[in-house]
Amino acid sequence: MTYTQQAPGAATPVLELSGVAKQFGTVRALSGVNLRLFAGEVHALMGQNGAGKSTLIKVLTGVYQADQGDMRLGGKSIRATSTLDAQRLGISTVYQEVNLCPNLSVAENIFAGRYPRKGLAGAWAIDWARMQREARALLARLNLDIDVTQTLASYSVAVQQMVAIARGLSISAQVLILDEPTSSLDDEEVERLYGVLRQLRDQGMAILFVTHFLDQVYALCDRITVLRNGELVGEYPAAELGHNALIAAMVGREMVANPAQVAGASADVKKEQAVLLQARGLARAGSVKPLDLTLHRGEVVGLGGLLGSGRTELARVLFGLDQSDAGELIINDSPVKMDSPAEAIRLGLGLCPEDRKAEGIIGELSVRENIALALQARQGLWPCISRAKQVEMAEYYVKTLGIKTSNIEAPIGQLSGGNQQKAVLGRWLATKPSLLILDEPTRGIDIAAKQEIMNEILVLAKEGMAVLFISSEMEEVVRLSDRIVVMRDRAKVGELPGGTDDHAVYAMIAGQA
Amino acid sequence: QKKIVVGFSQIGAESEWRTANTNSMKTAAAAAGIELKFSDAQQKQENQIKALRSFIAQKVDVIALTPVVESGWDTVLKEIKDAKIPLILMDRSVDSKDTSLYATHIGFDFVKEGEMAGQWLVEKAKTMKGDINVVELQGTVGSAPAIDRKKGFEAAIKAEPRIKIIRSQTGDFTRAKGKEVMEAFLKAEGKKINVLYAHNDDMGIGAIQAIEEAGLKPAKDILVISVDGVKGAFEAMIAGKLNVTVECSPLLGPLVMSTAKDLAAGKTVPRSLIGKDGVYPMETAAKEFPSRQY
Amino acid sequence: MSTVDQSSWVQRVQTHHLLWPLVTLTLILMVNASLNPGFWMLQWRDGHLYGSVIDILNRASPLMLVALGMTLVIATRGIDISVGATVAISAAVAALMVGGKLVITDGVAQHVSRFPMWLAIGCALLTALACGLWNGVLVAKIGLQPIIATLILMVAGRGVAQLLTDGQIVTVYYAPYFFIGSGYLWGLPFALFIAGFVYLVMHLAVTRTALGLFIQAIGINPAAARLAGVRERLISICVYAFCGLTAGAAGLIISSNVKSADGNNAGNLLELDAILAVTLGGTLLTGGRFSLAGSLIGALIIQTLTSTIYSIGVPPEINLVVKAAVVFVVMLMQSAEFRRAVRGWVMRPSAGSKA
Amino acid sequence: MKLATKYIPLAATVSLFAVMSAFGSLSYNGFFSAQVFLNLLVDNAFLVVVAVGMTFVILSGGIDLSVGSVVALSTIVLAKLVEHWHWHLAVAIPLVLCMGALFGAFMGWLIQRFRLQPFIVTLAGMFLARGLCYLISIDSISITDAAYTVLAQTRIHLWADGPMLSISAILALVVLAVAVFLAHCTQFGRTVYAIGGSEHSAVLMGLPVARTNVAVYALSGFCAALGGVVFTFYMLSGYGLHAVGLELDAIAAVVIGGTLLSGGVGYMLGTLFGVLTLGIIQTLIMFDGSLSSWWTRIVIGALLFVFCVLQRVFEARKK
Ligand SMILES: Nc1ncnc2c1ncn2[C@@H]1O[C@H](COP(=O)(O)OP(=O)(O)OP(=O)(O)O)[C@@H](O)[C@H]1O
Ligand SMILES: Nc1ncnc2c1ncn2[C@@H]1O[C@H](COP(=O)(O)OP(=O)(O)OP(=O)(O)O)[C@@H](O)[C@H]1O
Ligand SMILES: [Mg+2]
Ligand SMILES: [Mg+2]
Repeated sequence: MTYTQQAPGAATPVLELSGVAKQFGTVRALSGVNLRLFAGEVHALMGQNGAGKSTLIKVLTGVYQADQGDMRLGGKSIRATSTLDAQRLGISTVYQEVNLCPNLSVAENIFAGRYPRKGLAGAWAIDWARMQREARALLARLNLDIDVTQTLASYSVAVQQMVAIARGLSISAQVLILDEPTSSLDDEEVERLYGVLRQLRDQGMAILFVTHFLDQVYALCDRITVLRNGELVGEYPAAELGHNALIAAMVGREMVANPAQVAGASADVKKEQAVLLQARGLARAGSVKPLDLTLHRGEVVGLGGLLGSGRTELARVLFGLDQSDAGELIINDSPVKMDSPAEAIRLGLGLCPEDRKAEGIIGELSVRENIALALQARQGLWPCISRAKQVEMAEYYVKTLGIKTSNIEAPIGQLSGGNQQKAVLGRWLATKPSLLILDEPTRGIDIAAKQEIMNEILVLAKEGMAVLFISSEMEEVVRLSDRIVVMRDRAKVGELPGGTDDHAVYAMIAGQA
Repeated sequence: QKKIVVGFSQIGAESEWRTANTNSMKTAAAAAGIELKFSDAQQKQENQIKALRSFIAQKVDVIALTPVVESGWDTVLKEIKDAKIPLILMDRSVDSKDTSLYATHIGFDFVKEGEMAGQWLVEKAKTMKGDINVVELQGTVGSAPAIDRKKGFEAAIKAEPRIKIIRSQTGDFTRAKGKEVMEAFLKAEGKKINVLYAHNDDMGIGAIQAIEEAGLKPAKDILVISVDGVKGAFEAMIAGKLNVTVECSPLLGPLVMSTAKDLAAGKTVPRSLIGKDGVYPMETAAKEFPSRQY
Repeated sequence: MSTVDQSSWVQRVQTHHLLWPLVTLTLILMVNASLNPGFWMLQWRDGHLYGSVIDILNRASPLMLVALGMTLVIATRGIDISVGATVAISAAVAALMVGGKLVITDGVAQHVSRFPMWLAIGCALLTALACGLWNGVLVAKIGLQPIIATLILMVAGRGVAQLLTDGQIVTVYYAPYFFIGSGYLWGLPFALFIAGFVYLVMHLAVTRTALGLFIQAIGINPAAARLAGVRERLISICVYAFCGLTAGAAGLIISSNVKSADGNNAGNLLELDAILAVTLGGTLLTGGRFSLAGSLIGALIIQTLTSTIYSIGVPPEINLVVKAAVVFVVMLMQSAEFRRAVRGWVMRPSAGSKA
Repeated sequence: MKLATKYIPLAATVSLFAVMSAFGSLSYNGFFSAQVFLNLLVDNAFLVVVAVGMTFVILSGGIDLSVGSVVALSTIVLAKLVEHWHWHLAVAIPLVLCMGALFGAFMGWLIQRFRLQPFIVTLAGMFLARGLCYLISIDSISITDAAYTVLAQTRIHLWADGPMLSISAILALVVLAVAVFLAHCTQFGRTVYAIGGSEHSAVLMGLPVARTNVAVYALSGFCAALGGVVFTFYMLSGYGLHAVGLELDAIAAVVIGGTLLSGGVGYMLGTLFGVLTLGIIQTLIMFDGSLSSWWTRIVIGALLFVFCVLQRVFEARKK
């Protein structure tokens, strides 16, 4: 493997890791990894799902203790034994998944551990007013204007992710680490974040950045370190590593990044297909305004909209997680009362939720059990899917979706983020639903896997499954959908045919504003 | 004329003896035309203190108290005295130095019960040969009857050096525990055991079952002594399974009510009134049984 | 080849979730046996086995039953502190309905019950089931926190039991009823067979149906389980109801064993023992993974400990200190973190001496 | 007036308390007097103190079953020191408080260091403390020390000849005030909430989780010991059977006050009203005075039921 020695200028790295190794039981998550981070650069850490990126970051910040290796910060050897330690050393981290306290207010989550104090009432008392003021100011930098006194749990995952970023930014540090911070943000938010990151870089901060979006890497990063299977592939200047070369380095073989075929092409044929689901004036006070929606068999429908436009809420109402309080829902020509997810599943629906940590995975259960769960729930208590059948099912999806796990009996909570997402998806595909609602299904999934998943979905759609597709990547929505339903402020504002330009969607969102 | 109101703070309903005591108070009050404010403390002294305070707030005419322990009453009794409400102590007394805090004490002594049980055994020992090994089933650790019945018994058996307590364990005053502990005693000590002394009848009855299940004859192979004199104990004695029960009658209601009337009328009453108590050996059980009320 | 097999076998044993509970049980048994020479002695008496071990098994049966029911409740992230009260209620119902007296007809002594025994047992179990159902509805439908929902029944339940029995201890005189709690089958206590049967049924239910999977899913992540289509409320209610039922069965055993029902004292503090048994068996109180066999072992640990305290002549004043010390030791032994720390303490000095 | 959603459980508790008081005042003679309501505080001062400590533990997602036994242990140690060994109060009381805090810290350390379950650690702690009581003395010990008696029996009149409070009641209010400050205005308090919300996240956020966990149990032990001191003011005695089952009362008070047992959500003030609610249920039953022992239990259960269900309904409505 190539390891380029040249560094920007003659400067010594702020942070230098060499020969880091980490093993979990029999899983070798990292072995002999080197990393150099210089002041005033944005450095991308790339690799497929399960390559060891998050583990490397956790070793670096004291969540895990390295089995081997040496870490140097500003030339001095360090060994963080806790996250608190790492923070004290000047390393600020935003971990993958939202690792904040849902019961605390947004402002507190940002300042927890570093509260502004009021002088007089002892150096003890927290200055709440100042904290809220500063929190608002910080979020404003990211263009987020929300009530910072509300609990974090009352906001969507995207907002929570922004709050986590705001927390990371607010810690004045030498090194800032961001593990997939943009996975559920839309383009506009991402642009904002870049602005802030560039500013910090110019002030001399060293930034380590993990993402699966190649465009973002080239837009922002100066150098790239690539990991594969826990091993270092190489360190490259971003400018010198082409798109395809980067993918090759990550995947380990040549692969052409051909976007999945455009689905819209066959839209006309599908129009003929039978209507699967029809919503008339469906509404829920405070979350979805009355809306009509028709889904046909074999059709992929995208939901377009900005953050907080109510797409997740619509999905929840359709799936019976929240009850609608007006309008009607007709499935297969008969009106239904959707009062629980169990009922929805009985009717052949599936929902891959946005927040996989809170609503998706059952952390301590094995990959096998997680994949079998929904199908078993549809069958009821009995008959029980036989162990052999479960194993077969789990192995099938581990293979087709490329889930990287030591074995199918490993607890799903130990999988890397992207692999957890794939397993949850596998759970729903296993039920062979007639309508699958996907809320940010590609969150945190690497570029190679994304293609495979999309192809899998399109194959199923060809076989007659309807798909309702929600994603913060508008380009993805446009490319895959036969039809795009556009939402704004919790209401449907119109429909567009598939294959349209994403600008058309933005125009429709903005047009009637 | 206004009805006399008596506030009565009872310990709880932990045993049949206690329930009989409560019932006696209620029926006596009804018969005497007294309004009884009853409060059950569920075994907690703090609840009793709260009840006493609420009686003060309700301005009752007389207060009757069955204290769960002797100590710790000074503060609230002072408040009662300040409110000029006469107080009758029932069953157990309190250890206040200031005896003006209560008008009278109606009751008896757990120590005395233990002594009577011990004396019966000392008497009986004269007809027995060799060492006399006693196993003891104590009441709940730390509770007043458990401490005093043990104390009294131990004092009484000093008179006969052949009597030895070889095992002593708590049975929490319940049949189930009494049986369980006795089972363990029988396994550990086997045929060495000559006498069982149980701090109440329920544990005694449980232990009798254990003795039978071990293939021994209660009251013959192992003498059984217990305290309280509840119905079950009399049945066991009639069946020839229990040797003796020591009782102090729980039927104190009429005495308390007549005293209460006197106090409400401003009369002075004796400082101390003693309830009826007695020893009921097996032989008298059949005769006594029909006249038992509880 | 064989060495590979062996090492994997050793590893399987070392990581088995029942290892430490079993080690604990063995240790306590050994302590008991060394202080009490007759401990392992078994005699054949009156057509059944007789000895300390039999006593322990017999005494542990009600606790095992309750612990089994409690295991499922705890696995769903709940807790049921009303089991003691349920025991008292079921015992009271059974004892009142069986009642019984000795009648002599045509010179033949006969035990006569007030109601047929099966009806009495049925009613007692139904009442207990109703108690459990009540808890389940409060938790799953109304959404009260489990501890407070079951606290209501814990407080009121004993009152109900005493109300039924009018505050008296109801003695049962109907001999066939005694079989449940003190009868023997094939030389072993009948109560043990009840516990064994319930364990078997539950084991089949959680392994042969999807119940085990669903309960774990609910306990680990209720939101995700619900979203995956698990009917989490229904299952929670059933689990509480079942826990009530096992407590009811325990109530029958206890009342039959002492031939009476004591509304105030029957099953006192049983809830704590049951929860302790479940945790000693390796089930986490935070819900999720559970072990039925572990709970059985936990119950045996507790009963063996109790019986040890009685039979080795610990003075009653220090009963609790001994019990506390054992619980501390047991839980430390079961903590992987503690074992690691001990390994560290042992290794470090020796490594230091080498250097 | 619009009520922030987070205050709803608290508001529910407070208004239901008001309804119960109104009911009592209308139904029973002598109920509606300032002294009866102040007595709720006077009689339950120890419970307030203990429940405040318990609130911190529950907020952090743990539980402490040892508090009742620690109260008993404190009373008996105090009685022994003051009565039998004639120690001065000013030495004996701080010593007992230290003992409680150390006891709690020890349990907290076990829980934190060896990842043990709080439920069993504190259950063992409960056995241990109760057992130590019996080792010190089986019988109850009266406290007759003059200074002590004065402290215990001093009554502070709110106005001349008006209703009065005891020193303990005032102490309880002070403890509550300090706890409110601790919980809402200090790093420690907020860390407790954060741990209750998600311990894993709190660790990743770099909060001092280990230290706080131990401190929470130490605080609870301290409050329990202080509760024990207040208890001796109340009873003037030390006894191994004091405060049996107090832990359940404390947990019930905390939960009724709107704190979630799963941690992270709740208020100190709610705990005060939780205690007062339990107190008023008892007072209602005492004023009624016609219930038999078993009906007393059934009615307590029923009132608890009505209260909790109404609280739920109230919350559901407001949301
Ligand atoms: N606590 C753990 N126990 C066991 N295995 C673990 C644990 N944490 C991570 N692993 C394993 O280590 C490997 C690397 O995981 P890691 O989370 O670092 O991947 P990643 O590169 O961040 O992937 P993703 O892009 O999906 O986030 C995976 O195979 C994972 O299963
Ligand atoms: N940018 C924002 N500004 C203010 N509030 C927001 C914003 N984004 C989301 N929210 C809040 O989060 C809640 C949840 O939004 P929801 O999850 O329905 O959005 P969505 O359309 O699914 O968007 P996405 O899933 O892309 O985040 C909304 O009720 C809204 O109050
Ligand atoms: Mg990752
Ligand atoms: Mg969304």
